[in-house]
Amino acid sequence: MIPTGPAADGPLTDDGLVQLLTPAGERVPHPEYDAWVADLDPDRLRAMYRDMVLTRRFDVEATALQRQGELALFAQSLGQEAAQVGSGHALRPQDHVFPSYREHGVAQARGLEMTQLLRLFRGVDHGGWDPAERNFHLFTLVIGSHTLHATGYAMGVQRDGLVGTGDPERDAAVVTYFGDGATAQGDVSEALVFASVNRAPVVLFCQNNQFAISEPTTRQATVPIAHRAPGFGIPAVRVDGNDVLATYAVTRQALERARSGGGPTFVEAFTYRMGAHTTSDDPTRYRTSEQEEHWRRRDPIERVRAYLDGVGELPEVFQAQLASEADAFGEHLRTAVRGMGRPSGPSMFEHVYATPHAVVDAERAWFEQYEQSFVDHEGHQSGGHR
Amino acid sequence: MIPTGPAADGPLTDDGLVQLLTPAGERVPHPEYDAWVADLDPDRLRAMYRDMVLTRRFDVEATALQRQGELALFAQSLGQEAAQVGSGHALRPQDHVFPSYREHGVAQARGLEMTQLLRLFRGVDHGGWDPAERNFHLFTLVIGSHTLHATGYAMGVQRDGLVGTGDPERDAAVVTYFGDGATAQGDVSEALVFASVNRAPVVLFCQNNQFAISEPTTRQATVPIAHRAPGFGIPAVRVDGNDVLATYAVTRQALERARSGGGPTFVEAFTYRMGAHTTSDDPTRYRTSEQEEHWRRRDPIERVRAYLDGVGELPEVFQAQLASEADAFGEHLRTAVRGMGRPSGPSMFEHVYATPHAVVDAERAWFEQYEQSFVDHEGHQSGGHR
Amino acid sequence: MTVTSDRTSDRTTDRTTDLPPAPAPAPFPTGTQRLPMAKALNLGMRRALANDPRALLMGEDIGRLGGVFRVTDGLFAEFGEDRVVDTPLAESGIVGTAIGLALRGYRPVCEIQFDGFVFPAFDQITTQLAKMHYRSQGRLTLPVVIRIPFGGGIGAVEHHSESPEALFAHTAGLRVVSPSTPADAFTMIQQAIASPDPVIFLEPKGRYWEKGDVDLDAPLPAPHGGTSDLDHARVVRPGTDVTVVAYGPTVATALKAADAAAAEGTSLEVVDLRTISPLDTATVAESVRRTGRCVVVHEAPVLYGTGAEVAARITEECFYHLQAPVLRVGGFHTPYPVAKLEHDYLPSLDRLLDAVDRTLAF
Amino acid sequence: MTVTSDRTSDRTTDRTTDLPPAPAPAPFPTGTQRLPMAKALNLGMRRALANDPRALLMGEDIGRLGGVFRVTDGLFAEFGEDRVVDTPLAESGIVGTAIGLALRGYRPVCEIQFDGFVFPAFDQITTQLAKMHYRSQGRLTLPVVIRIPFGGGIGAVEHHSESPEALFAHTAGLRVVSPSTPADAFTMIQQAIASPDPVIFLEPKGRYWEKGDVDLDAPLPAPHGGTSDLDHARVVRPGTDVTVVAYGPTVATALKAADAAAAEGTSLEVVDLRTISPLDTATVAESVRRTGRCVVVHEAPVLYGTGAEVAARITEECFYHLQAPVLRVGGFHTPYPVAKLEHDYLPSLDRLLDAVDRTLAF
Ligand SMILES: Cc1ncc(C[n+]2csc(CCOP(=O)(O)OP(=O)(O)O)c2C)c(N)n1
Ligand SMILES: Cc1ncc(C[n+]2csc(CCOP(=O)(O)OP(=O)(O)O)c2C)c(N)n1
Ligand SMILES: [Mg+2]
Ligand SMILES: [Mg+2]
Repeated sequence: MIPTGPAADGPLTDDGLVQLLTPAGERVPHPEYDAWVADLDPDRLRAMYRDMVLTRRFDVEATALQRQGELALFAQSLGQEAAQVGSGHALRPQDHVFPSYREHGVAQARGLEMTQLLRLFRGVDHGGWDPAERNFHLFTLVIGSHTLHATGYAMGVQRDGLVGTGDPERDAAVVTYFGDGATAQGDVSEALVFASVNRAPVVLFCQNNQFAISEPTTRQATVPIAHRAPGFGIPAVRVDGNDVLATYAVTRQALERARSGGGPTFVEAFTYRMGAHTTSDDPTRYRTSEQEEHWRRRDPIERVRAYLDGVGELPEVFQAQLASEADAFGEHLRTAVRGMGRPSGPSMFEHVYATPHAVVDAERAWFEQYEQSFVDHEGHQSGGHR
Repeated sequence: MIPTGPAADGPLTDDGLVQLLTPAGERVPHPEYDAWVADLDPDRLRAMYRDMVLTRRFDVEATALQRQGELALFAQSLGQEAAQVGSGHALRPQDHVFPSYREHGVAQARGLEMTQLLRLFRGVDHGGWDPAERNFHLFTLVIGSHTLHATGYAMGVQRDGLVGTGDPERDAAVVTYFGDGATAQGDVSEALVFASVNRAPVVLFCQNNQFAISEPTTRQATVPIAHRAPGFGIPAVRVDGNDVLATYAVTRQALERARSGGGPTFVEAFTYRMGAHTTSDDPTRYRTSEQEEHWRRRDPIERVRAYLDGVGELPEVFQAQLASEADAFGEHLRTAVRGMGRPSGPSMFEHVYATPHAVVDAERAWFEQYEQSFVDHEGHQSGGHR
Repeated sequence: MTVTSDRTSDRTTDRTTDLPPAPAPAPFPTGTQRLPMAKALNLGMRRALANDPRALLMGEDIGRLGGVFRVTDGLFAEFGEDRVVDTPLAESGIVGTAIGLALRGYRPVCEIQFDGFVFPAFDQITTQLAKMHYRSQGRLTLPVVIRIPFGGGIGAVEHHSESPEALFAHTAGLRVVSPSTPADAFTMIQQAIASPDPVIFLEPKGRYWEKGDVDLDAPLPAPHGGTSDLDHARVVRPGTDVTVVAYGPTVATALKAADAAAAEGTSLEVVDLRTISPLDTATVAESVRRTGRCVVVHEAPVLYGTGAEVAARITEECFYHLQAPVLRVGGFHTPYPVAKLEHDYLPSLDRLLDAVDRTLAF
Repeated sequence: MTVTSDRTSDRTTDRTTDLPPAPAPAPFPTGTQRLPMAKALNLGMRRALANDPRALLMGEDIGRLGGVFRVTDGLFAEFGEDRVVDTPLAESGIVGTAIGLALRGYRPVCEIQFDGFVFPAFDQITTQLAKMHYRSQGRLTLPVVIRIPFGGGIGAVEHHSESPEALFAHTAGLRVVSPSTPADAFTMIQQAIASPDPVIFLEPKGRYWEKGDVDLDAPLPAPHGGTSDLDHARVVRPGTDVTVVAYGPTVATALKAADAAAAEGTSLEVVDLRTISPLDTATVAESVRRTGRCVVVHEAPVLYGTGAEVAARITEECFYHLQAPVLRVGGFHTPYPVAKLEHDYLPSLDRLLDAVDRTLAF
């Protein structure tokens, strides 16, 4: 008889969530995880707070840019900043991230030049940055696919002998982010199989933001998502995803297990998507304003702000500096996005293959000559129909 | 902290298997499952024994027919008769079976005309029987796919209002069979998701025969396969799959849960594939004869025979009758298979669609005229190259 | 060993939302109405759900949200969560369970949210849905419709603008169709649901909001048999100089090209293929035998695309009538490009006219 | 809440078998040897594994068993379980993790056990493997080979005899090739592994045991660039009357047809396509311009098959040279039939000659 834990309130229960900060910002002790935050100094905490604030600003600016027609679409991370920034700060430089498409907070924590994230949403790039620069892989839009890439990548890190060497500068881990909805996809389960069987150094980080577009997590599961992993031989932890300290702690532990050869860990960060799924979405069709209000009162940024303030570690000068930094960041984003020009037509034929491909070459040649025909004969009959 | 059970010896452990008969055929009590076999009378037990013996004969005959070139391929159920016949006997007539490709024992228990199973292996049919006749669906060769069909079918049974009515003649359940290897497929995990979320009346019956062709179950999982289901919100049970009584008991309980509206159950029947994967396989390349010998001593047929014999319920006349019935069955199989003629060429164009399709019709017309040309002009130049 | 589960949810329980009940549905409209294609599809499904209690819709976000394109808007409120089912986020699971439901006598209509997300279901579609009727010697029928909003032109991100029709049409056992007008959308979706065969139903999402007249009272033609069925192409504009073969989103392009060409004295005949499998070669060949010239236009990449089959077949049937090779206009052999370049990628009016010029000059 | 796991296994532990160690591998053979294609592929992979420490093989049953066709026989013993990896039974997982390994700098060679089982991996191949180089603006390369034993003629059950090449070739970003001889198999598998692009490598399983001479010492031509690369078709038998285009399993059929036709005074030129994407139209067109007639033969269904593209393109390029339409011979628009009927389904010598007769009589 193998119990799977206390009878829980379905997948939306807050049973058993690791929490280090209460919603009011009070620090509560935790026998297991206190150790993982013991060496966090105020500077580091403020750095997390800063990344959360800037991520929020990023969301606000990008949403505005979308409304102005500068972006085709945008997916906010609003409400998930603690889960993303907390886990992002637990990473070492040599670790690798395989994000989904909403992990702006992780990108910010990794130090990515954030304007690059917006190239995809502007429609000028399918990617937008060099994954090697910050070990931050491209966004993947096909739900769940990238969890297998992360697992395979982790198997590669393991093959490279960069797991369990004991050298903190060398041992590396991989983390992959996905949503509650994604857990229904076969690929995510296969990632659990491959990660388990290969003891891959990968952390499977599920942000349960309670929705897959309009569908609540109850359409994807009947028990907490984290329960799934142990059945694949992978330990799991549920954490309050609106608590940046707790998220940092559990991710740090999981990454350390991975780096030291202990294999994969599944993290479920229980949080709430405070905004719409994307700028195309209308959440009023499927959730109540009471629920939104309830979660607005559990804003992850407010929580860490209250904590830092409470312990006297949020001097006004820091706040002021951050405010102006955020303004400058906003300005920078707006300018950069407006300056992202349309790629040239023929560029669409580039990088289809790494080596020449006769059909691509022929089609490109045709296209260039066709384009040229409009330039050459301005009054050309076809040109007139444009 | 949610434990997932006692530290186990990986997926091949025999920890926690429900057992009612020891390998030597002694009846051992079980607090939970005794009740589920309490009403089994000797006649019923002998009927199970008979089905196991005939299934074994089926395997032996079909393998011989393959060696003689009468079948293109054959996949034995050898060693898995208890798991198959025990679970098959737990079914009611109105229940539905979605087998994989090795469930000859279930077919036998369902009363299928067994020669039909061999049409597929002879290469004269992709199916071979009417699934509606015995509620026994066609074999599915793409590993794991049919677990979703079974789940969807169960959702249909539920929609039809045939679950939880309390009428034992009406309430129906669905059972689907798959292997240990299949559990790695995304489709099987998706079946768990859909079954759980829809509380579908389906029993997911995994025969862990320790191998997926040459790969031991340790290549598919690191913990017992049954552990997987509770993480999807589905209760699971591990049973000694070489114990026909225990398999009957756990399946009966699971089916009853399904029929009464209690939702899905996952059964892992731990057993051993005593033969080769198929007649094309060579197990000496990947397992030891010691291991095979070990499991030969745990032959499921021998176990129930010893039990029945021990309790004096296997009269010689029954044994003699069964032996001659088996011989007649063998004769019937051989004759039937040898009489399975080649379908006509144009029949390959039948049933591609349920309604006429211009391309199929045109190709069929061409084919018939082309075939005819050989008949019309026997000395036709192309005909000569045949 | 028994492993118990702590499941407490039920499929009818949904504790996260407590939204007010939706208003009673408006009565089904009658007469001929000018409707966008999305609404025509909505009404077609609404009628099918009302008329056939075994029909049901399944997909991601098709319930309360009404689908990301709102094509199922209002149907959840009218028919309830058992007929308009929000599924888990797993396309293989959607199609796989739809197959099971069909085997049980239901007629599932699956919505795939975007073209690029049909691939996780590709195995179920190709190896199971397409082949089970054949495998069973006709004993099992699979009346499953897979609705896929397809094609580009909406400025979307990757995977949201693809045209995978050839990937389905190559597989026997599937019917592949695409409407180009609201009227056809209204009729064809009902025919697809009524068909005993699996139908891949490709909805030109870039045309969802273009309006057209729909006669809501016309009797529904049988799905198969007769010329208004799912199996026939249609000449949507007669002409004499060049036959232009189009379907789905490119029919409107072809019609505009015909206008433009007419202004310059060239008469284009436009054939709306409507069905990709079966391919109605007869209707196209009849046209090409008259015009002697043919251009095929689709959004999918030209290489190994639908147009190749049309060209090969028409050339075989009309060899002595052709004044020029059948030309093809379509997507390039690249992944669907970024939104800012899609109008260079898509077969435009100009590119179609360029091909018309080339075939005339041949 | 922490959920602990009771995992006790390790990926290097395998407690179910305790087989004696395999004998030391025989030295790599040299010189020109007469080998079956399966052995040529085996030696090609063996050489690649020996020369490139980043190459690894992954798949179901490829280790101790040596694959169900024994194509990887002995490689597990020689290179160990880290280079010849028995994976879980999950094709999407195989290709998905191979992508991850490739991103890390490895060169995974995935074996799909049979053609019909590639479909669970279709999503990873189509939406990820094919597009990641493009998505990353060339920053990421995906040197992944997907080996698929394909085609029929071996008397197998359902899903074991299919020819899905067109389903891959339609998608940009993939290269699709198929060898027809042991010599090409030996070279092309090494070129595929060396290629920086993803390669769908289709092995004509019905020809695995046919022998041919293989020069094991010849230097390996670069995978791309030059005429002995992965991108070029080859005239394998010169002729004057009709060009027969074939690849993989049908090349042998075409050569036999050429013999038979020669005996009757008709000279067939046989082009082995070798690569389906890219399609080497130049080589085919050059031939057709000389012969004026063309027949394409493949096992895959004709409808929307590879032959459609060859026909469309060749007709466009050689319009004024063609004496007859390009004819196609191939599988029918049915699921692959039962084994007892496969010889009616497959393009036989007779059906090919019938098409040759028809094109000559046109
Ligand atoms: C395979 C696939 N199917 C459908 C979609 C469309 N889609 C985009 S996001 C989304 C919901 C994802 O929910 P979840 O995994 O919880 O992530 P979240 O958006 O909440 O972060 C869906 C259905 C997709 N991108 N990929
Ligand atoms: C999708 C898919 N991949 C690969 C195969 C080839 N194959 C046939 S049986 C088999 C092993 C199945 O193992 P398991 O699920 O344990 O069932 P068993 O044969 O042991 O009953 C494999 C790999 C297949 N049939 N389908
Ligand atoms: Mg979510
Ligand atoms: Mg097995």
